[in-house]
Amino acid sequence: MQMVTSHIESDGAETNMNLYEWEAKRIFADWGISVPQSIRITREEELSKVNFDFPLTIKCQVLSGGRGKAGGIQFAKDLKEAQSLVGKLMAMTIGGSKTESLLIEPKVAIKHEMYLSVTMDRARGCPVYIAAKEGGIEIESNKSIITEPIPYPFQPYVARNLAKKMGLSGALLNKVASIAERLYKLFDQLDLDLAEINPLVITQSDEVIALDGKIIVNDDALGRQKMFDGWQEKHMADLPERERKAKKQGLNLVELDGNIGIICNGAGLTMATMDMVKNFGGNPGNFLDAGGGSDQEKTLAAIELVNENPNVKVILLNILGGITACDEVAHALVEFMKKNPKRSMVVRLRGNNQDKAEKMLADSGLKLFPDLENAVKEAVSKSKVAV
Amino acid sequence: MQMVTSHIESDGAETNMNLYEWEAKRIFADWGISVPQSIRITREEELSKVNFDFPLTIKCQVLSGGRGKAGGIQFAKDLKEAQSLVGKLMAMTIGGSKTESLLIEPKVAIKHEMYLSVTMDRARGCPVYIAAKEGGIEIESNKSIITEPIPYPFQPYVARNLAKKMGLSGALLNKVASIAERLYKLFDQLDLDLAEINPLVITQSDEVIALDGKIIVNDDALGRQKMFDGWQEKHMADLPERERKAKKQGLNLVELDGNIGIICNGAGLTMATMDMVKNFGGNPGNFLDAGGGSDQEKTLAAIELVNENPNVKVILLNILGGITACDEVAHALVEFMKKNPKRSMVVRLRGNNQDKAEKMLADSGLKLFPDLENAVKEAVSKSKVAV
Amino acid sequence: MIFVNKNTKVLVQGATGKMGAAHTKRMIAYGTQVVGGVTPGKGGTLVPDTKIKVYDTVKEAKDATGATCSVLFVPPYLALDAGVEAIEAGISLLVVITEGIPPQDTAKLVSYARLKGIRMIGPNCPGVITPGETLLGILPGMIFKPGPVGMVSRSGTLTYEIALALTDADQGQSTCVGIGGDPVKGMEYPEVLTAFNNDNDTEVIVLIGEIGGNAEEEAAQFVKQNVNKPVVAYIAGQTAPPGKRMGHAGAIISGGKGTAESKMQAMREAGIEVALTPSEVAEKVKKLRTQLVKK
Amino acid sequence: MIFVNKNTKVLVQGATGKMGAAHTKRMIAYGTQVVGGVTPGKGGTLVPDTKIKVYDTVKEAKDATGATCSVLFVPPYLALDAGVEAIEAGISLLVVITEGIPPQDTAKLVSYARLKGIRMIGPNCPGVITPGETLLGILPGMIFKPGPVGMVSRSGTLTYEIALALTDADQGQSTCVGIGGDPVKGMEYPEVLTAFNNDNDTEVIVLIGEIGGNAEEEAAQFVKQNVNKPVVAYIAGQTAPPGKRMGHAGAIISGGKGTAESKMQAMREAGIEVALTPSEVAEKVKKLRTQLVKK
Repeated sequence: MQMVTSHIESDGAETNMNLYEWEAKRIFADWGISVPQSIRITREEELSKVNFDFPLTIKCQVLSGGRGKAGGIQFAKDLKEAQSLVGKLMAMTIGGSKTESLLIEPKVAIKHEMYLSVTMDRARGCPVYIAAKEGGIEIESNKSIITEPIPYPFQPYVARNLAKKMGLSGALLNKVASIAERLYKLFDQLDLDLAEINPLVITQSDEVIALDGKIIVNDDALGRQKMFDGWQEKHMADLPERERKAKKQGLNLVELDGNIGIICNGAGLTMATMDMVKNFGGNPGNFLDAGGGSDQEKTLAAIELVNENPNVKVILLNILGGITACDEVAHALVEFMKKNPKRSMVVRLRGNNQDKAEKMLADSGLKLFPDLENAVKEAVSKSKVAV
Repeated sequence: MQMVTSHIESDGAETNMNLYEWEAKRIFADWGISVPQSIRITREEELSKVNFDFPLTIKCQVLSGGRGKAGGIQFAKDLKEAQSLVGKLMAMTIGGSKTESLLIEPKVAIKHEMYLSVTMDRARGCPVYIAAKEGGIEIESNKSIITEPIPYPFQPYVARNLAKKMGLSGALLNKVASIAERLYKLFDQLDLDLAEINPLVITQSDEVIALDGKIIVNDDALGRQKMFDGWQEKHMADLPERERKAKKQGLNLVELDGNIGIICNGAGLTMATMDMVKNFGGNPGNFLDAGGGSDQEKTLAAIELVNENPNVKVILLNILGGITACDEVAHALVEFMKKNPKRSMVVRLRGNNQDKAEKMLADSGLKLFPDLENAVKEAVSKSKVAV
Repeated sequence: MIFVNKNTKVLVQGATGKMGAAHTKRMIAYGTQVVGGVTPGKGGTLVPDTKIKVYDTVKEAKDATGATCSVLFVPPYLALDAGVEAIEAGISLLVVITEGIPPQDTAKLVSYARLKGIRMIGPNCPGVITPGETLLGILPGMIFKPGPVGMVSRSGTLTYEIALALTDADQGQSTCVGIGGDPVKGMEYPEVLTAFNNDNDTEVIVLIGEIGGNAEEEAAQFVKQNVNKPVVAYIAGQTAPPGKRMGHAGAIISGGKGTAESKMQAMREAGIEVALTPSEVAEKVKKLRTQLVKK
Repeated sequence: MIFVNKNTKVLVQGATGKMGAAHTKRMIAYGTQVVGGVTPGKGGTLVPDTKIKVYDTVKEAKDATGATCSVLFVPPYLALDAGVEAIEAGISLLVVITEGIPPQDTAKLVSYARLKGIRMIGPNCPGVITPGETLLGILPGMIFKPGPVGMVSRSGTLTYEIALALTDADQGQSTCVGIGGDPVKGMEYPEVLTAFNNDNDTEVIVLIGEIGGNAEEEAAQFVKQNVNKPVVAYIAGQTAPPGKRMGHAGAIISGGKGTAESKMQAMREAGIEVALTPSEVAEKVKKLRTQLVKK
């Protein structure tokens, strides 16, 4: 049996809240989708809680993919073998993600593996089932893959149409349709970006169960999904420290390996500024979108975050004031420069209240660029000066 | 303050499951609609549980309307007064409905009374809000009454449009809209025929609360509304014994005061048969619709039920076999006549397997009428013969 | 004839259930072009005692057979789903026989049908028959015969009684539509009346109503304004007591409204002949047709 | 100009919130015919610092003012409800500025809009401006000027940057539509491209895209087949690392798909001029217009 760890990449997969397998399976069970019996442990002694038959499957609980290939899934034919595995597996870091715990299940006797997920289809503008009767291989390159858009309001026949399209029949068609119905309902009710069962297996006793599960919760919905209150912190454990900090402040930071810290308002403009820095021979040290309507406080927080990155030699602040007023940004700059008078900065300010901002910054020693290209060129040149 | 007991009559109000006020209010509270504090008691000693201020409102819990006018709602300014009322109220029977318990609440300081309900609009074919800004009077003759159809899928703006149409504004508009939103949701989720708040009051402290509530659950949905499992028996307490028995057997019996017991398959035909009996000078003793697809067992149960009614002198069985096969009916008849050879019966049988049925009944001594009018005339004439 | 004829291709949803299977056989015996059954998980089998193929989904069945109508025999709590499935698969006439569907589900199904402009008959109805051509539902075919009388009714067996009286009096029927006894339903009287009024095969219309609601009053108003063929009406429940539900969920006199008297009054005011017994319906139809011939 | 002009009557839903009020004032200052605000419970008041009446419901506001468009500034979890309210009240263009709407809600709102055939721009978008005529949303009006360049973009501030470059180069704009950065949205490129292609005031189209999804690839295909006006494209995120979400929920390179390179390639293959900087967009537009004059 080949364990499958690949999955459909959902939009925003890397920043929206990714759940551990054991959490996903608890949710599946709550919604009536069968999962194997299991216990979750972090220490060897807890193996005494195993109340099902050997052999066991022991799986590292990590947020990253590629677990199977990395050796994060092992089998134990008896207690002794299990004991010898616990410590090793708990110590593993897979794809930058530390093992949080181990999920222990009886090794399931598999007759057949399938794939089933619900995600949002950006092209169609609605949720979509993605499924394959033949699972067990890399799903993105799977030729038997089929999709079925899910209209609103939902009725269960859509799940039956899916099962039919998968090529199923008889009792199996009804079982898979029932699981697909539940999977959509939890996807919808819990505001998920992805609800994935891979593999969905038919056991030797003809049950259909979710052998592995992946759930990604949409961040924008966390304010109304009370069951996930307090979960976010824990699920950001694998993020670099400053990116985590940014997220908590509502800023969008992606750290890169260059030395020009880039702060803009608006994602498109931030990317465009990065692109220009690169085109003019510079090297972006980060992407930081301070958001469309960022005020003084948020702008200051953004500058300070980038300032903390030791690789950054020069900060390029590019604000085109639409919602963001230039004077709010100027306030933040004045405050920051008071504390960090030696920080090398290039500031491009244009738009709403540009005059006010210019006046406020007149004594700061900062040269203001109304034109983006000139600002970028200046930042690139400053980044190349030896400190 | 005038207590209001009238309500919108919903289709099937008298046979679908009508809840007690205290049950309706618990459901309202579960769905986030404010109701007064309360305790429910059946004995004087339980008054010690009152943990709110006097004066109290003490209300008989009955399934019928007209409670206020009948004296089933009383006020008590102190414990002594309350004690003297409990026994009296518990002994009351209102509109044929025995007092099941007493609901005790603090007497609410009312600023204004309104009316709000959700029911099914048969003409529009969808649920509808019925509301009035000025409640406190007989709602069916209320001129300020407005309606607002509820499209599917529901969005809360419909409740705001209702509140606006009621003439509300400011915070009150939002409060009533929020209650209306919850009321629709519980109406939909619990498969109700009626969810009614009468009166919906604005208190002196500007809260909006449900002071009285009426809920009718649709019988057809009881199989999927697990929260009502086992409730039906208790809520049929006010039905005459044989009607209750019929309901449990899936038969529809309405007892009348004549002496011709009428059993047909299909509601329309049963009514038409009743009408003909009356037109030809007879007097129907009951309406019993055995249903379109009734088999031997059900037909027998139907005949036996009517046979139990001491007022019935002759039973008129009118079966036009479409779904119902005549031979199934004949089986039931043979069985019944064995036990009750002297029962005066007129049988009209026509339709599917009529030949078979005729053969089976050849020896029974029963005369079979293929024509309805002749059968009715025979039954009327038999009903006038002195026993 | 309206809505259906001998070329109508019909699917039966729930064809493998006890009732669905029995009536599929009866429909086939009558001559109905039943081209497929639908039962999820039973695809590939045959409807018991027939040569009719069963499909797992309506989409598959429709693609394979070109059916345009579907008759629903599925259990009440599955009817909404099955009905929407048929509508979304492109069925243009839905006949819902199922009894006991919770009204919330019916209302949702009706909203889908209206949105897509689909004809939906029922629920809790006997179906529709064009005598000598086709039968969709559970009406007993043998009591009908072809002719010029259009019938529309909220009732089941009462309709059969009146059809029998008509047939016995040699007044055959163009089409008979049982719209069903539930308060919320897909098709109301006006849609059927309009179709009969435009139908060359229909000379006289028989409208069968019962107590409860005000559909008959509205139908009377509609006839007055839009129907130029003669109409004979029969209203059941003239002797029903108020406040009691008479079998049908819709048959109740509420707060003094929905009485047979009010309905008969409205009918008479609209120029409709009101009969008091099934046999009187046949007599009046016969008389009206004689008058038509004279004109 | 497309979609909106100086005669367009506009409602603002959420006009009494901080952002809604600020931008209502700015829209009025630009010349937009804002005819009413909508905030439940605030009916009868005025939008702060304006003479614009606030209504409790869209229905009331529409009946009173004859508005045909609505701009949404309501909080994210209320946007679905507010959007459907506008659609059901008969609004024909919905501009959803709100950021952070859960995708499930957006998908439902989009399904309503499609069902009713309503134009919906956004969510998470800057809105639409027809320079010199009207402004619906949060775009900074002062950087635009009237002219023959039609702009359509998934981005906000980047659009302003490019508008600025165009304006600085004396290449004014017919209309600029910001379709928003979320993966699920009401209006996609083709709808805007079609409108520009049919618009007499538009000579050249500027299409601004970014990494993530395949909307730009599809737009390129659409341009090739359906657009006969010259198009200049700019794609942001040429140096973005894979697997990281760049601000917008939609801006992520997933599994090697959605790269700027793939998009630029598709554009070039469709005969679209691809610019690498905002100022290059302006240069290319200028050059193309000179060529058009020569023809």
